This record gives sequence, structure tokens and C-alpha cells, in this order.
Amino acid sequence: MLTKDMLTAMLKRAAANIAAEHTALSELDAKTGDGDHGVTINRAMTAAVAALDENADKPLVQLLNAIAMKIMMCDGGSTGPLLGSYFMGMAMKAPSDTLSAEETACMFESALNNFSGISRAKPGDKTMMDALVPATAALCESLRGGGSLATAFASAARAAAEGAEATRNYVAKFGRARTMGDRAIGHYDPGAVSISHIFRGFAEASV
Amino acid sequence: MLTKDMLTAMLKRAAANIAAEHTALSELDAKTGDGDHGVTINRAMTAAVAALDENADKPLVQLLNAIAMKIMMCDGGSTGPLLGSYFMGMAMKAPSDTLSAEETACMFESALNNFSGISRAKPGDKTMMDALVPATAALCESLRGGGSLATAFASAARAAAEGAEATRNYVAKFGRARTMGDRAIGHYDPGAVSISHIFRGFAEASV
Amino acid sequence: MKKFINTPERLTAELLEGMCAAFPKHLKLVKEKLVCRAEDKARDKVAVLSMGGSGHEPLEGFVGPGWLDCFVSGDIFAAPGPHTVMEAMRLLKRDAGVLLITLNHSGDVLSANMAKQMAAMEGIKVKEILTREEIRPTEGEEGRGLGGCVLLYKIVGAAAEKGWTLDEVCRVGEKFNTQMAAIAVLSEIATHPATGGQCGDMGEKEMEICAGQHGEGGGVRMGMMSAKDTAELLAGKVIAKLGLKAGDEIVLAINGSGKATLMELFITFNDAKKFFESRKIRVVGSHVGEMLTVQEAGGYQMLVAKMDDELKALWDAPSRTPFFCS
Amino acid sequence: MKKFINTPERLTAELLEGMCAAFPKHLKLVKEKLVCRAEDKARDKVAVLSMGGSGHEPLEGFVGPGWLDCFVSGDIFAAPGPHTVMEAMRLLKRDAGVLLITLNHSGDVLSANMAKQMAAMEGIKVKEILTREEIRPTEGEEGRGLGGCVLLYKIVGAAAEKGWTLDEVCRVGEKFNTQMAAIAVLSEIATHPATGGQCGDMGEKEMEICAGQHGEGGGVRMGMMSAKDTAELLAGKVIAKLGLKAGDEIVLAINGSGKATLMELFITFNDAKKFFESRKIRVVGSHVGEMLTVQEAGGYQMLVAKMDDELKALWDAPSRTPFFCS
Ligand SMILES: Nc1ncnc2c1ncn2[C@@H]1O[C@H](COP(=O)(O)OP(=O)(O)O)[C@@H](O)[C@H]1O
Ligand SMILES: Nc1ncnc2c1ncn2[C@@H]1O[C@H](COP(=O)(O)OP(=O)(O)O)[C@@H](O)[C@H]1O
Ligand SMILES: [Mg+2]
Ligand SMILES: [Mg+2]
Ligand SMILES: [Mg+2]
Ligand SMILES: [Mg+2]
Repeated sequence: MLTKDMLTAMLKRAAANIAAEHTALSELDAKTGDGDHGVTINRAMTAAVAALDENADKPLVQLLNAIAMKIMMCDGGSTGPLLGSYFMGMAMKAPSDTLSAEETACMFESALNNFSGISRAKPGDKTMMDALVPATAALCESLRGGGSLATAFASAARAAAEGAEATRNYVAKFGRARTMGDRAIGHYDPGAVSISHIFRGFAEASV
Repeated sequence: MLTKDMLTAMLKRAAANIAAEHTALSELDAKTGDGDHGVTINRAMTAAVAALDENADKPLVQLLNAIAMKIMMCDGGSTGPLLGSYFMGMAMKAPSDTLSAEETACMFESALNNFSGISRAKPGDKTMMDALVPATAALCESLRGGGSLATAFASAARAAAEGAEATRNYVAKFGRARTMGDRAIGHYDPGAVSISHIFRGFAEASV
Repeated sequence: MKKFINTPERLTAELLEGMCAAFPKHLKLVKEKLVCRAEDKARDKVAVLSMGGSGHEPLEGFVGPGWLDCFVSGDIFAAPGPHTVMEAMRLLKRDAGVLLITLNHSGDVLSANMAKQMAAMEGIKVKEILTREEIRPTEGEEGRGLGGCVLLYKIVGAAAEKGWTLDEVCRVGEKFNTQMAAIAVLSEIATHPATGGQCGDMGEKEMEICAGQHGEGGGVRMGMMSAKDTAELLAGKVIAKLGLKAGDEIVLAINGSGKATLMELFITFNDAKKFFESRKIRVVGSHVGEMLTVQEAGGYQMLVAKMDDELKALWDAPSRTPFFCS
Repeated sequence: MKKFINTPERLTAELLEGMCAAFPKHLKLVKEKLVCRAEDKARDKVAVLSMGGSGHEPLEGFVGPGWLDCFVSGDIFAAPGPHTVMEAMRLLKRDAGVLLITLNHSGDVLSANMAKQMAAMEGIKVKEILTREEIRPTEGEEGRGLGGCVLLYKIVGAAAEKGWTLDEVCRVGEKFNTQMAAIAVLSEIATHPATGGQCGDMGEKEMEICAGQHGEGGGVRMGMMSAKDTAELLAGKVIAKLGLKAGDEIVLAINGSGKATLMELFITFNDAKKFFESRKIRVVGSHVGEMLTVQEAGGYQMLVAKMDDELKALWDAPSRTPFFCS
């Protein structure tokens, strides 16, 4: 059972991880983009935490909507609208403040689904999708197979990390690295790395 | 006796010295000015040589006037108007194409005089005057004392070099170095160094 | 990084405040991020809106009669969020409609798309033109939106000022949009003014063409060349891309990327103009200066659009904005 | 030095050609070095002329109705020769007279003096205003002419355009001249575009105030400071120099030296304006941008003039030139 409080703790842990890594993330973005991904993802996650604090007493669905709105109010480059729609997708499938394993899986699938709608990228395109897709798959498989939350998020975090790791071998089809062609090979996609830090945070907070 | 042909040879030798030194002169100017004195003095002396060639068959007075005009047509920064009025001053006292020792002394005094009129600097002010004044004094003293042209110009060149050397110890009262105050001490005045290269050329061509 | 700035967090807020305070007869700042005209345009005319991250000054300032009604600024190199774009649309909402000009960059496109969806829900009439005039090294690659947007602002701004309908403004804008091309040459990489980081690096004697804006590195590296050789190389690619031929008329603009001196830009313009003219392509409109910079990046963008009588009339129409004297 | 240029010998010729070709409705080039109005001013009005070395773009371009009639350009950092100045005077010769504005630099002053002598011999009616508005570190030191000349061009250009007599134009110009001040801060040294040499050097974390134009080094070195602290330091010196007090009105302009980004300049303007206003000194006119650059020098010049009703009317008078949209 995933409670609102647990999700809050997970998100805060994820935000803390991003805060710790943001300089490195901007440095990654400098290799294939405009050097600001750490700034934008940190801004988005900081906004998420602010929304969490401001809306702590609201039902989960409102809380998630507030996070989405707050993120989309930031100047987030590519990251803002993407992450915003991710949380919007979560809100669409947050029926109560205590979610069953199946409801939890559905909520994360809905998030990915809404994200994909505006992203249009596919796995292998060297974007956040490369971490999000395997993480979501691993999470849902584990939850539906009866795994505990801790096991499920640990496996999601592993999958996200592997997905981010694999972006080194890809040519980018979306985002600023798109124009680099083969020269993007050898560099991590900063967005995918961010997603892996976020899922690592989820796992760390759910043990 | 200074003939038009000798003076022509002397000026060409002076111009050649400047051409060889212009990079170093700009570097000197970079220490206390805007880094272009080598460019402007070289432009002025190149103009002088062009005027010499174009007016080779004219009387000395016209030749000197043509040099002055040509120099003043260049974009010469401080150097152009100063050097232009120097040659204009020479032209004022060039009665024929063959000058006695006394006439030669008068011509160089007139040059200095006309130069001073627009310069307004005094010896010790860290300008071209620091080389011109002692060079002219040495030249005239030697000529009036019965020295040969070679001796006179050699002594003028020595005085110019000493004058330029001494500018290291001065604070600038004119030109771009004026605002540097004490910090100009330790640097040569590029204009004075140029004058010493020119008088060295005169000496080299009159042996 | 050696810059006269204050706290990195307030860079954009302070610069926009300063820009509007410096040109109070032209600009006013609404809600921290919306650079608007000092005097609003009549409500019965189409409003024109554009958006983008900051750090590209003076891009935000092409606002005024015959130009934009509003520029929505994001933070450094980061597209404004969908909500901020939406706010501007609400401000400009009118029966005549709103034209949004978006530059083809991932974040801008994502934000614009979400803002358009919200606008539709609120019944705001919005059309969009997406600029992607950048010339890429290989055919088929999709271009990004570079400084050509400024030329487009002039065209659609003039059409809107004349009272054309949204459809008409959009039509002429799209025509111009498909007839324009931009190509960038980069000789030094910009620093991110908040992080101090550099996007990529560049050899002492290297330059990169088709380099885009931030030094993302999607271009072709080569040895540094003279102004003339560089201008002719770029102009040749423009001619090929737009299929220009003898008798054609163009607008030619050289946009400094930040560090390039005006001396370099004027020399480059001169070389480019001569090259086009040697092909009997006439330069009927021109501009040289900083329009869309990337901090202190070295190099410039060559911006060219093929003109016809309708476009020429709009290009020459009187207008008023702080960064383009017509 | 990494620049898009061609042969060093033709730098100035090419850049002036390019500048005039880029703005053909505003400018025309006469005899290689004279940047003149595309359409001459009526002969019964006073002509206004200025001069200076090149390399300071766009200084040569403040030409047009309500601005200069002609700018006489020298070569890089080198005043034009007396003959070239004389040529411009001949071109502008008229009964109404010619006003020459000279910036206080050794070469310019020498050239102007000789040209004035020649003009007198030819019966050309010329008056001169010498600008030396620079604030020096110690009192009594004579200042150089910095970018304040551009503000002066606006004032005397407007007065001449209104048909004032030479004496009147000169009077109002001298009034403005004595009420203006400029102070420069330098954070990076320019390179000479022909020789590639640098004038002096500057530590990683150093800046210099009262630095003048080329990095000649007559200023005061100190550690790099924030935009706000720097702006307030300079503004304080301006207030002291001009004796500004509560209730006074000023024009405030921030002139970028070349490398400074517009972001820095806008932030600086904002800080400076707030500082003056905190002293109850009102900013009634303003400008931010590149007016007199020194290649890619870092930093800027703060330009301030104390205004009265007569000067304000001239400052606000309509005018047309490529580099200042009024
Ligand atoms: N269409 C997309 N779908 C998924 N992720 C994307 C997309 N476009 C960009 N990204 C992600 O955004 C990251 C860059 O984010 P950021 O630096 O914040 O934005 P910007 O590129 O606007 O500067 C990329 O590393 C990539 O992972
Ligand atoms: N009033 C003056 N009298 C004599 N020499 C001067 C005067 N002003 C400047 N100079 C000389 O000019 C030299 C600099 O010349 P140059 O670099 O060509 O001109 P600018 O200073 O205009 O760049 C100085 O080194 C100094 O010797
Ligand atoms: Mg980025
Ligand atoms: Mg010099
Ligand atoms: Mg970005
Ligand atoms: Mg000079």
C-alpha cells in the first residue's frame, strides 16, 4: 500500500538527490546540449517540494495536480513541460490517498503515458524515456507479481539506472542533442540520468 | 654640404629602420598606450618614402612639403600631425637643393620649432620631444663647430638614443600615457624610441 | 566567467527590468516575464506573441508598433513554462486572434503545445508559426529556429499593424517562414551566466558552421577562415537551400552572436552582399547587429529571406522598437 | 586573436563600406573615410561633424537627421589625418557654419587643430567643442573624451536640425558638455585587430575603473565586484563630479565596451537607475547598448548628463540614425 505520506517522502528524497547532482547534470548537458539541465531539473523538483509543502493537507489527487501546475509555471526548458505532464498523468490515476499495488502500478503507467503524449520520443532516442520506460515496466511487473513496495522501487531504480547507462550508446532523436548525430555517442543523456536519480530516491525512501 | 640626394637616402634609411622595428614599437605602445604606434609611424614613414619617389625631380622645398602633406593625409593618430609638421618645418627652411652646414642646422631647428608648436610638450614629458630636442641640439652644435655631416648625424643619433633611453624614468604629461601617472615609469616612450631609430637611420646613411 | 551580474537566480528578472526601464517609451514589463508594448495595440488588430529562454538579449525587445505585442521570456536558455505562455495569451486575448511564433527547440515546442491546448480550453483564438530556418549539414535534417525569427517578427508585425486578419497574417508569415534560411558560424563558445559552465569547447584555430545557438555541437568543424571565405561559404549554402537565382531579391542580415565585434559583422556583411550581387541576387533589405545573441559566443548568424513585392512592402513598413531603427 | 576579418590593411575601408551598405537609407560613404547622411541636411542649417579612429564601432554611424552630418574616420585607434578632416569641412562648408566635435585624445586634438588652421585659411566657418568628460581618479587630472560624445551628438544634432545658429548650437553643446560625465570600468583588454596585440593585461579576478578606452592603464585596479556594487561605485563618483543633488534630472546611458553582454548592461542600468533614484535624482532619458566600443573589451562606460528643460527638449526631439531608436 502506497500512502500519500510515503509518496511525499519519496518525492522529497528524489528532489534531494537531484539537488546533490545538479551541477554534474549541467555538466553532462554541456556535452550535448546547452549546459542547463541541472538547473531546470533542480528548479522543477524544488517546485515539486514547494507544492508538496503548500498542499500537504490536500488529497493526493490535488497534491499531484498542484505539483504539476507548479512545475509548469517554472521556466523549465524541455524538462518543465515533460515533468509537469508526468505528474499530471499521476494525478489522473490517484483515486484516494492510499493506493493498492495495482493502483500504484496504474498511477505510474498513467504518468508515463501522459509524458509520452507530449514527448513523442521512443526508447532508444536518447531522452528521459530511456530511463522512464524500463523503470515503469520493472515497477509494475514487480508490484503485480506481489513484490513489496521496497522491492518494486528497488527494481525500478535498477532499471532506470541501466536505461540511463545505455543512453551512452545512442544517437539522439529529440532534444538539443538531436543535431549532433554520431557525436552524441559516448555521452549520457542528462535527462535520463536525472530520471534514474529520481527513481533511486524513490527506492531509497521506500526501504 | 647636405644635398637633396643625401637627404633622400637618409630618409629612406630611416624609413627602413622603422619598418624593421614597427612590431616592437607597437608592443612598446601596448604598455602605455593603445598598441599602435608601430603601425602609425610605419605608415607615416612609408608615406614619406612614397612622396620622395613621386616627387624625386622636384626642388627640395617642394619635396619636403609633399612629404608633409602625404603624412598628414594618413590616419596617423598623434604621430601623423606631429611628423607632418616636422617636415613642414623643414620645408620652411630649405632655400635650395644644396645646403651649407649652417643652412642644414637651421633646417633641423625649424623642423623642431614647427613640431613644438603643435606638440606643446617639453623635454621630460615622455614624448618624441625627449629624443628630438637633444638630437637637434647635438646636430647643430656639431655642424656649427665644423663637424662633418657624418660626425654631426652620428652625434645626433647618440643624443636621440640617450634621450629615448631616459624616457623610462619619466612620467608622461602628453599622449595616451598621460593618465598612467607613476605607472608609466619603467616603460620607454614609443614615440621617442621611433625618433631615435630615425636619427640612427640618418647617421647610418651619412657615413 | 567574468561578468557584471548579481545573484544567478535573479539574472532574468533583473535584465528584463533593466531593459524595460532603459526604454520606457517602447517597453513595459508585465508580471516579471512578459515584455509588452508601452502602449497597447488596438484590440481589433491581431496580436503577435513570441517566446524563448533568456540569455539571448536583445531578442526579448523586438516589441513595439510593427513588431511583437509581447515576448514571453523564460529563464537562462530555458523556455518559459506553459503557464507563463498562457498568461500572455490571456493578456492578448481578442476576437481578432493571437499569433504565436515559436522557435523550433525542444523546450519551446513542448511549452507552446501545452499552452495552445490550455488556450483552446479557454476559447482563446491562437495560431502558431514554428520557425526552423536553420540550414543543417545534411539534407533532410530538421532545422532549429535561429535569429530568422526577428525578420519574421518584422513581417507579421507589419501585417498585423495594417489590420490584416489572423488568417492573412498567418499566410504571409508562413510564406516568409518557408522562404527564409539561417546559418550560424561559431568561433567561441558561450558560458552559461548562471552556472559559469561552457557548452563544449573549440580549438584555438577552429570554427564550426551550422553550429546552432549554444554550441550544442551539431555542426561541422573546420579551420578558422577569413571573413570573406566564411561569408561566401555560408552564402553558398543559403543560395542552395533557398534555390536563389539571378534576378531574385533578398533581405540579408548579419546577427552577431555576442563576442563578434561590429567591425567583423560589417566586414562580413560587405563580403556577403558582394557575393550575392555577383550572382545577380539583389539585396533589397538589410540589417547588421545583435538581434539574438548567445552570451559572449564568437561568430554570427547569416539570415536571408527571399522577398517578393508583398513582403518588401511589409519589410519597409514603418515600425518602432528599441533594437531596430527602420 | 580569432576574428572574422580579411587583410589588416583594409579593415577600416571594408567595415565602413559594410556599415553604409547595411544601412543605405541612413548612411552613405564619401571618399572612403567620410560617413555621411544618405540625404544631405538643408544648407541653411549648421552642419555637425565629428571624428576619431576606427575600431570603436558603431561610433561612426551616429549620422542622420538630428544627429551628425558626417563622421570622419581614421584607421584603427588612429585619429584621421588633418587632411581628411579638412576634406569633410570642405564638403560641409556653408554660411551657417560647421561645428566640429573632437574627443580629447592626443592624436584627435592634434589633427583637429591643424584642420581648423587650414579651414580658417580657406574661409570655412568652424567652431569646435572638445569633450573631456571622463572622470579621473584624482581631481585636477584632465579627462579624456569617452562615449559621452554620442549624447552630445544627440543634443547638438537636434539643435542644428531646429535651425539654430552656430553660436546657439555651440552654446547649448558647451552647456551639455560641462554637465556630463563618463566613467569606464574595464574587465578584459581589447586586442588591436590589425596587430593582434593586447594593450596591457588584467588579472583573472581584477577590474579597473577610470580605465579609459583602450586599456592604456590610467585607472584604478581592484577586485572584480558585482554588477550592483560596481554600478553604485561609479554612480557615486558621477554624483560627486557633477554635484548632483535631490531633485536633479539626468540622462543615464550604459555603453557596452564590446564583450559585455546586453544582459550585463541591462542589469547594470537597472542597478544604476535605482541608485540615482534612491538619491532622488530622476532619470529622464536613457540608453543601453553599444555606442563606442573598443573591440572586445570587457566592461562598460557609465554616461550621465545633468539635464534642464532646454536640454530635455533636445534629447526628446525626433531623430533618425541606425544605432539609436528614438
Ligand atoms: N521530446 C522529449 N522527450 C523526452 N525527453 C526529452 C525530450 N526533449 C528533451 N528531452 C530531455 O530533456 C533533456 C534536456 O533538458 P533541459 O536541459 O532541461 O532542456 P533544454 O534542452 O531545453 O535545455 C534531455 O537530456 C532529454 O532527456
Ligand atoms: N603632444 C605631443 N608631443 C609630442 N609627442 C607626442 C605628443 N602626443 C603624443 N606624442 C607621441 O606620440 C606617441 C604615440 O603615437 P601613436 O601611438 O602613433 O598615437 P596615438 O597615441 O594616437 O595612438 C607617444 O609615444 C608620444 O611620443
Ligand atoms: Mg539544456
Ligand atoms: Mg598609439
Ligand atoms: Mg535550456
Ligand atoms: Mg592610436
